[in-house]
Amino acid sequence: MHQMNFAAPKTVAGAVKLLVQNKGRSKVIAGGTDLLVQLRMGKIKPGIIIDIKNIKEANQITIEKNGVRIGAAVSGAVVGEHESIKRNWPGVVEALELIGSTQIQGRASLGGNLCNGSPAADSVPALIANEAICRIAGPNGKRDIKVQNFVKSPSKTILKRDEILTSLFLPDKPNKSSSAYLRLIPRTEMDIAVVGVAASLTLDENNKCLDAIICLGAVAPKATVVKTAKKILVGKKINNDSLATLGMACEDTCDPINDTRGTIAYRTKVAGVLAKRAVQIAHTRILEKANL
Amino acid sequence: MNKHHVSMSVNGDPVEILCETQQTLLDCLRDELYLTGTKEGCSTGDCGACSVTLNGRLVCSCLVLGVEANGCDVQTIEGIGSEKTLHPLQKTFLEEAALQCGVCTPGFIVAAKSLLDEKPNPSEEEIRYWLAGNLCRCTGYDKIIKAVIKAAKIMREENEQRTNRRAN
Amino acid sequence: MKVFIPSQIANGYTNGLHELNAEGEKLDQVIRSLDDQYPGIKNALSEGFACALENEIIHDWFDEDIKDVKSVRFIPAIEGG
Amino acid sequence: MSSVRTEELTRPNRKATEEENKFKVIGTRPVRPDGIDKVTGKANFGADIVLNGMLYGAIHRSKHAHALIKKVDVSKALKLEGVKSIITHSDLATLKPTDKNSNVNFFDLARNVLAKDKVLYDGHAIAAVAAISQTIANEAARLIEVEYKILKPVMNIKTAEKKNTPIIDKNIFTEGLKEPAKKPSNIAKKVEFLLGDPDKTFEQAEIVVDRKYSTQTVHQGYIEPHACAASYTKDNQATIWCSSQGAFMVRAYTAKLCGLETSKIKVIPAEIGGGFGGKTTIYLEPLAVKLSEKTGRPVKIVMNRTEVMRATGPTSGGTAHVKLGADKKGNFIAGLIELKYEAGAFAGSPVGLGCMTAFAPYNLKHVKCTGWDVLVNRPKAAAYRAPGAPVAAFAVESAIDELASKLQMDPIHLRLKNCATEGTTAPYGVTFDKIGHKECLEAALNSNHYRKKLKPYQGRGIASGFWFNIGGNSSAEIMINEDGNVTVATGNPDIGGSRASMAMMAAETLGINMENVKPIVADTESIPYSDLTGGSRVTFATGKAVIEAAEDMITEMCKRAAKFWKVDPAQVEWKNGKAICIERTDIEPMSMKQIAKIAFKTGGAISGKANINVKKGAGPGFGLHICDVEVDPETGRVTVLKYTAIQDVGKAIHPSYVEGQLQGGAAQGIGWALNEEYVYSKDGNLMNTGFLDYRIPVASDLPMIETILVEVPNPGHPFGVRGVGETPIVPPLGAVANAVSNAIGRRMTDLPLNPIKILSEIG
Repeated sequence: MHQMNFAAPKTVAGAVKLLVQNKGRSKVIAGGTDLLVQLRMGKIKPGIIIDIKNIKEANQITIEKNGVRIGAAVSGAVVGEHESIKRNWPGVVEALELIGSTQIQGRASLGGNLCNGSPAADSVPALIANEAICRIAGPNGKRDIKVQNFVKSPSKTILKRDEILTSLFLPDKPNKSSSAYLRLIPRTEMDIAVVGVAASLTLDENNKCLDAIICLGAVAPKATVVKTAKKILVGKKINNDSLATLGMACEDTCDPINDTRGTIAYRTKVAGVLAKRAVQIAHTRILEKANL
Repeated sequence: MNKHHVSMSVNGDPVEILCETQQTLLDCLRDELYLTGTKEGCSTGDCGACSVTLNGRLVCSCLVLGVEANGCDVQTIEGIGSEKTLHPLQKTFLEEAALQCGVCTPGFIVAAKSLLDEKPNPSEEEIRYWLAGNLCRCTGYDKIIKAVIKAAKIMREENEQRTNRRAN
Repeated sequence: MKVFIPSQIANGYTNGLHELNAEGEKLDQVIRSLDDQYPGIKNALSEGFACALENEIIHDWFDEDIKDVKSVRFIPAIEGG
Repeated sequence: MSSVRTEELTRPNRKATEEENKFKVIGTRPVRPDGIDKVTGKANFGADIVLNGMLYGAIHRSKHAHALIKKVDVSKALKLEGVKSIITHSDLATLKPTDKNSNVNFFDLARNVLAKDKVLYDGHAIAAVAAISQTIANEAARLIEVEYKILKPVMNIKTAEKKNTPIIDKNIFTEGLKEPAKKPSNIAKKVEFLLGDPDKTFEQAEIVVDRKYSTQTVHQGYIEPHACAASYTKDNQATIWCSSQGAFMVRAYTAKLCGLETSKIKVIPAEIGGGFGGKTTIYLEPLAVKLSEKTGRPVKIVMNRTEVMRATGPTSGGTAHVKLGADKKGNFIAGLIELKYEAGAFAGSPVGLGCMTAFAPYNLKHVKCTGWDVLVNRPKAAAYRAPGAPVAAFAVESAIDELASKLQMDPIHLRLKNCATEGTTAPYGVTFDKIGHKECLEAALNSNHYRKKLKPYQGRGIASGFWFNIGGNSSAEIMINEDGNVTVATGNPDIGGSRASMAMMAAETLGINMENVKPIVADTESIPYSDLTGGSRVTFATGKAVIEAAEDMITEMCKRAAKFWKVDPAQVEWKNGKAICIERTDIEPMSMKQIAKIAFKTGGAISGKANINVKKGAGPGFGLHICDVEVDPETGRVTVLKYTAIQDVGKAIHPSYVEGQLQGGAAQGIGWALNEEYVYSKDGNLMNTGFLDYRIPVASDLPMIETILVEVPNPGHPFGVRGVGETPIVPPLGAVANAVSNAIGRRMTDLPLNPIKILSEIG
């Protein structure tokens, strides 16, 4: 009979100690909305489940000098109620809030969404487009790494077996900057993204593009930044011409698979469509902010 | 078998149970506490039949481990409405015929109550999106949405009366 | 009296003939008369078939009065969801 | 006499029409009697049963779609502490292929609940375990080891039909062919319905539409997974607690599979959390009974969602080839349809019913409907709401829409021109009595919805639908309690509010208030036999039994009053809930309360009963749905903007629950049309076993579903009732597909209409 233990340490050090002791037979639980499904399906059989929600750093939001730090286990609902995060990183909040139902929002976290390593994770493209940074704790202390470099391939991350992700840091944005996330699902809710696109946009005083990061989800083994997007958009107005070029660049970046949720052709085409729309939304948000 | 001692408050009552690590809060409520009003439709968080609130937050109890609920305040369908009177949502669900087979109903009422507690005057669209995690296969949702709109109105009026009484 | 039977019965019992003739004022008499002509057909029709008489579909048919009926038609029994 | 009412008009504050004043209770909207238990969580569903000393069951299921079972090794599982017993197919009664009746083939059923020597689909049950906890039972089920010889799976109709394709069941020889089949085949049956001379008449058609359509396997998607508990006692009797659509069905089927006499089993119906046809058969009950027999303890088995999806009743996916011919004025001349339906791993798809319903809404003198029942390595198809009809209607209603656009005719006018009315003979040989198809079409023409203007990329679709409705065996008992209140018992599980309609019909007949009537669903030992809840038969047939039982009790109450008054019983009449002595003003009428008081003096307790087989009079149901959609031209996503379901409901007993049937059926049909489908891997494994990827509509996917209840009373029922539950799932597939086709200007023929298909069509 498979024996499974449970611990809810109160400190990062306590959690790391448990990870070291259990030599890879442990699973960290934050919201648990993916983990419990995997357990129930018999896909994982950990010797111990380590709950990190009682660790202060992992379960709080702190405003820091150059940005905001969100504990890895903070639920989507709590992030979504945070006024300054909503105002400054709307793309991250809307991506996070798209994960599952209201019920799921009560548990699911940014950290869990990221560590699950799914190519279709909604919040990951948004975090990457907003240049978020992971804080990782392990036996040798803390280290910071870009979210973009965190996921290696489906279900695989750079986390070592005795490390945990404790928080995510969103660096402050310039004034004329905003973001958006869009995904395509067949229904209106409750589905996994067939395609997801996050856009982060910064304009100059003439409303020309100063900076842009476009990140695609569910169209490659992991969330992928559209490398040519900057070159296409920077220095230009956001209009049909620049967006059309961007759409094509997004299509070129796609390296999707055929699966039960979508086809290669569909994912590729829709990635371009959603990218254009996401940039437009971010653009509108900046202009609306300026008019306030 | 590793069993954990879990103390929690369920509908205001202190309870203590022993549960296995893999037992979910749903399993604990149903199999250990015999609170079977909370239903299991999928065990993957996709149907909402097991909706409860955990420290005031709406969750699927099938996606919470029993041990995670240690020290928490849990509210289930059995705690909604008083011994003598129904909650306005329970009343309007009956009046509007917002249930057919009724197996999803406890989850809908728990979820809708959590919406109305937070947002007294939601739009139809807000109700539909809030309840998107609660599946109903019988009604096509129409009458459920109408029942929630009607209950919201009753609750607002009750609140107003209470406020007025206090002001007087 | 004309009796129509489905092809799976016709192929098994009547050499492919779908339209049969039978005598009787009651349904069970008609079927007995059919069984005399095509032995075994009565049992075959008793399983999984209903009987359409003018504007009614009869399951568990027995001695229904069919004096005023022009034709009898056997159809698959109707199950519901 | 017919009347049309929209939801607004039927709200309690409206003025009642004269027609409705006839009734005091019927047509009102009281709170359902079982409602409070359901909104407070007290109602007990299948999985809520707890028995003293109970064991928990779990099932080992096949990972393969098609394989021979070489060996089942339970030794490791039995060694696990807490495991009490494990059973396989050989523990069931030994049955022969000839063990069948008109509803069910028991030989197949037994091989479906536990595979015999071959697994026939992914998820096919092989062994069942009973253990002291669910965790141990699950672990034991995992420890069972099966050695297979894997065979090539036959996953779709195309493969099944091929020459030299693997044969799923060597005992199957195609029935219904001109020449008897000599070789086993995956095609179980051919059926054919013929009216007139369609092949020849077709030559006269001036306009012809000819097209092929296809649909995928879909599931009923009830929210409550199958569950049951059974207790076998040492006197060889068994009691089963379970949720099903028919306690007597469960009793009969389980008895047969366990080798018990029917009367040795008692089935106590739990509340049922949705069925839609999927709970008209059994999966778990014989396993629980056998495990209980072996262990001497009660055993409860509850499926999880994955098991429900992999191994319980989906309904058939299929193909349809329609040819419809008309003259230039739009008069239908001849129609041909060829349907091929997946049966799953055992014969018996609803293809015959598909053939019979396909052209039933129309007045066509020349029709040919051919159907093929095809075995595939998928779970055995179970009934699903109007079995067989939606797929056929999707094809025919699409063809009519296409014809309307070819003729440049309004699709409702085209249907009005050709719709079946009283006196029309349907292709299956029945001539319709009073029916309401025309009234539904007229109501649609007059609706605000139909006049609403559309914008670019929006489309409107309409489609009609038909269901036979059935009668059958129903029993009802009604008794007057000591306080003068009434209890009504029937043998039909209440799947969507039938206790309310039973109480209302009893109250109406007795002339009393509904609050004084308590309706219950009795167990198999407390009420005589009743057919299951299905086929839209309960409000009609069981309602009829309730009315007759109430009348029976009225006769008895009048007798008792006569005895008390010492008058001739012929002098006593029943009026407004009271016994009155006619022509005697000196005798005060006697209420039920008073009659209850004199019951013991005048002969004992009073009750009434009716055990009937309603062979005639189930009035056919017709409906028409209007659907507006908008298609996102860049992504192919469909949004349903507005939806109206119109139906001839005969007489709505409780209009709210009738509307609910229309709305629920429409929602299920919308899901079927847009997103629902079984997706199998190449190896035959089901890929979407949960609600995450088997996408039934969620609340935010749908608009309000408007309803228009057309009431053309059914002459076959005392109150004019027609069955209403099944018709509403027939039109939506066509309505949605027509709406999408009209929005994008391309004919969509392959369901579901997911964004991928639509975008590839738009290009």
